[in-house]
Amino acid sequence: MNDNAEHIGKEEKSLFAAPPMGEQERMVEAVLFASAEPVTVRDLEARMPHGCDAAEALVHLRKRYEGRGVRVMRVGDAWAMRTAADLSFLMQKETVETRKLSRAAIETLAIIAYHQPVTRAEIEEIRGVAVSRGTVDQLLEMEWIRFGRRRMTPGRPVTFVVTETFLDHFGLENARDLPGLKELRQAGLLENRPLPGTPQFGDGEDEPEADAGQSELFED
Amino acid sequence: MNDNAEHIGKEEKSLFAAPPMGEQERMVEAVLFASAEPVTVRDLEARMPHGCDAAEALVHLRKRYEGRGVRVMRVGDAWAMRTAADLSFLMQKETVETRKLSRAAIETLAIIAYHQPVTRAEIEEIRGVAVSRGTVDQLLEMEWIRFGRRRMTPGRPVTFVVTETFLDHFGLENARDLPGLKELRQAGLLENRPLPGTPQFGDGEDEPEADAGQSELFED
Amino acid sequence: MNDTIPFDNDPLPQAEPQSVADRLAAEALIVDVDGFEGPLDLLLTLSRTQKVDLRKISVLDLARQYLGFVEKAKELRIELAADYLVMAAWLAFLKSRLLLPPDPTEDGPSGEDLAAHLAFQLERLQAMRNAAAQLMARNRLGRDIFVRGLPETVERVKSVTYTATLLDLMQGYARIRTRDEFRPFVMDRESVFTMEQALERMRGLIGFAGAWTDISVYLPEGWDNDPVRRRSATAATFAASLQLVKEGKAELRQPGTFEAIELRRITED
Repeated sequence: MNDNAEHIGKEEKSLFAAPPMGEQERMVEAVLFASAEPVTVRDLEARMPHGCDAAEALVHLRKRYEGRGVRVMRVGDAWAMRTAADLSFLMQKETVETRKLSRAAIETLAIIAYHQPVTRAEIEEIRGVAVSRGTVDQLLEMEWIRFGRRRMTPGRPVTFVVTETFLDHFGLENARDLPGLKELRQAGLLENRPLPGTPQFGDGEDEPEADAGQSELFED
Repeated sequence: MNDNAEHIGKEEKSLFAAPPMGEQERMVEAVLFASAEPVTVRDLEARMPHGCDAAEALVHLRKRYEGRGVRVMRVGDAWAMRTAADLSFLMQKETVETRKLSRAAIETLAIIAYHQPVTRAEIEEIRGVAVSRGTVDQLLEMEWIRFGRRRMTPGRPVTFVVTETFLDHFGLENARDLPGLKELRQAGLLENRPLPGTPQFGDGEDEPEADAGQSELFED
Repeated sequence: MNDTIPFDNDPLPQAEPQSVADRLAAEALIVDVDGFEGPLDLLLTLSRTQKVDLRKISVLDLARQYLGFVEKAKELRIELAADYLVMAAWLAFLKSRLLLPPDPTEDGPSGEDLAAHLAFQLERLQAMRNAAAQLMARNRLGRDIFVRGLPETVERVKSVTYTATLLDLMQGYARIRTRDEFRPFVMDRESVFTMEQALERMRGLIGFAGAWTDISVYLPEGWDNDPVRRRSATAATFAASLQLVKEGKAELRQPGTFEAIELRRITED
C-alpha cells in the first residue's frame, strides 16, 4: 500500500482510500519541517492526498516528538516545528574572551579588599579620583564585591566588601591574608621608602579596622 | 544532574559526566533541525556540553528517523536533516527553481565529479572541446565545484573538485557514492589514457595524487 | 582492443553512407553542425549508426563516415570550424594506417593503437554523458528533497571574562598607597624668595646706598622671623647683590669671616 501510494498520481489516489495514518503523519512531518511558516490544518490537507486527516496526523506527530529535541507546536491556528526551548543554548555559539581588568577596577578592588568595609567616598579619597559607577557595577557583576552593612554615619552610606568568589579567584582564605604594605615592600612591589611620619595602612594602626571588617565579611 | 549542569559554567561541567546519550541525541536533533546547512561533527561537539559524543548520538538519531518524513543524512563530513524524497509531491510550494544548466556545464560537472581532482586540460581532453570560462565560472558560483590542489606537473595547473554543496544537492554521502563510479573505474574509463605516441606530462606521477583525490576531497 | 576493430574489406572506397536513411541522417547532421560540441561529439553521434557497443565499434567505418560528412559539408559550402578539419585530417591518416599493411621501418603507434585510443575516447565521453544524466536524475535538493524551511540562525554570544591576578591587585594597591611618595618634586613657593624678586627689590633701593650697608637690611619685610623664609631671603638677596656687583652698580665687602656683608653703590662720574 505504501509503495503503491507513491506510484499513483494524486487524482487516482482519491479513488482509493486515504494513505494509512503513519504515512499521513510522515507527510505532515515533512511539510512542517520544510515550510518557512506555520501551516494550518486546512493548508496541510490541501497539500496532502484526498481524504487525509491532518488534524489526527498532527496528534500522532505531536506525541511522537514529545520530549524530543524538536517540538510540534501550535502557533495561532497553524502548526509549526521548533527546537525544544530547553535546548536554546545550543543555538548560541559562545565565544569567551578573557580580558585584563582595567587599572581603575583593580585599584578599586584593591582598596575594597584592604579597607573593607569601605564606602564609595572612602575609595575616592584613597584613590584620589572619582570612582565611576561602571567600575563598581563591573566588580559587583563579577561577584568579586558586594554591598556590606551601611555605615552608621550621616547619610548612612553603603559599604563594599569582597566576596567569597573574590577569595576563590585569588586563592585567599580570607581578606586578612592579603599582604600588608610591609610585605609588599619586602616583595619589591614598593620601591621607595615612605616619608617619615606618613601613616601606613596595614601597619599597626589599621589592624583593628581590618579586623572589624573581617567579622562582617560574610554576613548576609 | 541535568538541572545542575545548566547552572554550572562550562569549565566546571567538564568535571562532571557528559549528559546521557538520550539527551545528547536530543541536542544533535535540535541543532540539525535548526540548520539548513549541513553541520559537522566537530561543530556539533563545539556547541554541545563538554564530553559529548556527537558521532554516537548521530547513529542513534539517524536510526530514529529511518522511514520518517524527515531524514538524517550524511553530507561529506557533515550531517543534515532533509525531507524524504518520496514526499516531494507535497512540496510544490517549497520547490526552488534551479537555473537550467547547459549541456556543457552538466558534462563538465560530471567529469569533475568522476575524475577529481581534474585539470581544465583534462576536462577538455575528455569532452574533445574547449571548456568555456563561463561554464566553470557558473559551477564555481553555484559552489558545486571549487579549486583543488595544483597538479605537480609543469605549469602547476589548477585542479577542480566537487564541494559539499554538490554532495548535498545530489543527496550523496560522499563523492565515492557517485552512481556507477565503481563500474566506470573497473572499465578503465576514469583513467587518463594518453594518445599513443604522445609524451604526456605527469604520467604515473599523477596516479598517487589521483588516488588521493577521493580522500582529500574535503581537505581544508 | 585490436580484435575489436574489424577490418572489413568494404568495397566502397568513398565515404558515402550506405543507405538512403543514413544519407538523410548525415545531411541532418550537417544542418545541425552548430549543435555539436566539437568533432568528438560528432563522432559519437555518427557511431550510433553502427548500433554496436562502443568497444566493438569499427573505427574505420567511423572514419569513413566522418570524412564523408566533411566532404558533404564542403559540397554544401558549409564552413566547418578548424577543429573539425583537423580531426578529418587525423582520421584520414588513421584510415590509411588501418588500411595499409604496417610499415616496419616506421616508428610511432600502429593504426590499431590509434584506433583503440579513439574508441576509448568515445567510450569515455559516452560514459561521462551517461553519468551526467544519472547525476541529474538523482533526487535533488530543492526539487525532491527539502531543507528546513525556517532555519534558526546561530546566535553568537560574546562573553567577556575579566581576570586579574593577586599580583595585579597588590601592585594596584601599592600604586595607590605610595602615590604621595612618588609625587614629582614641587618647590614650596610659599617660603621661597627668588633671586629675581631680590634683584628687583634691590634695584629700587640701591640708589640710597651711598654708604656701606649690611645687606641684611635689604631683606624684605616679614621674611626675617621664620628661619626657612629668612634663609631663602638671605640667599636670594646675597645672590642679587653679586649680580649688582657684576653689573658694576655696587661693591661688596666683608671685614672678616662670619662678619656682616656690606654693600655700597658705585657712583658713575
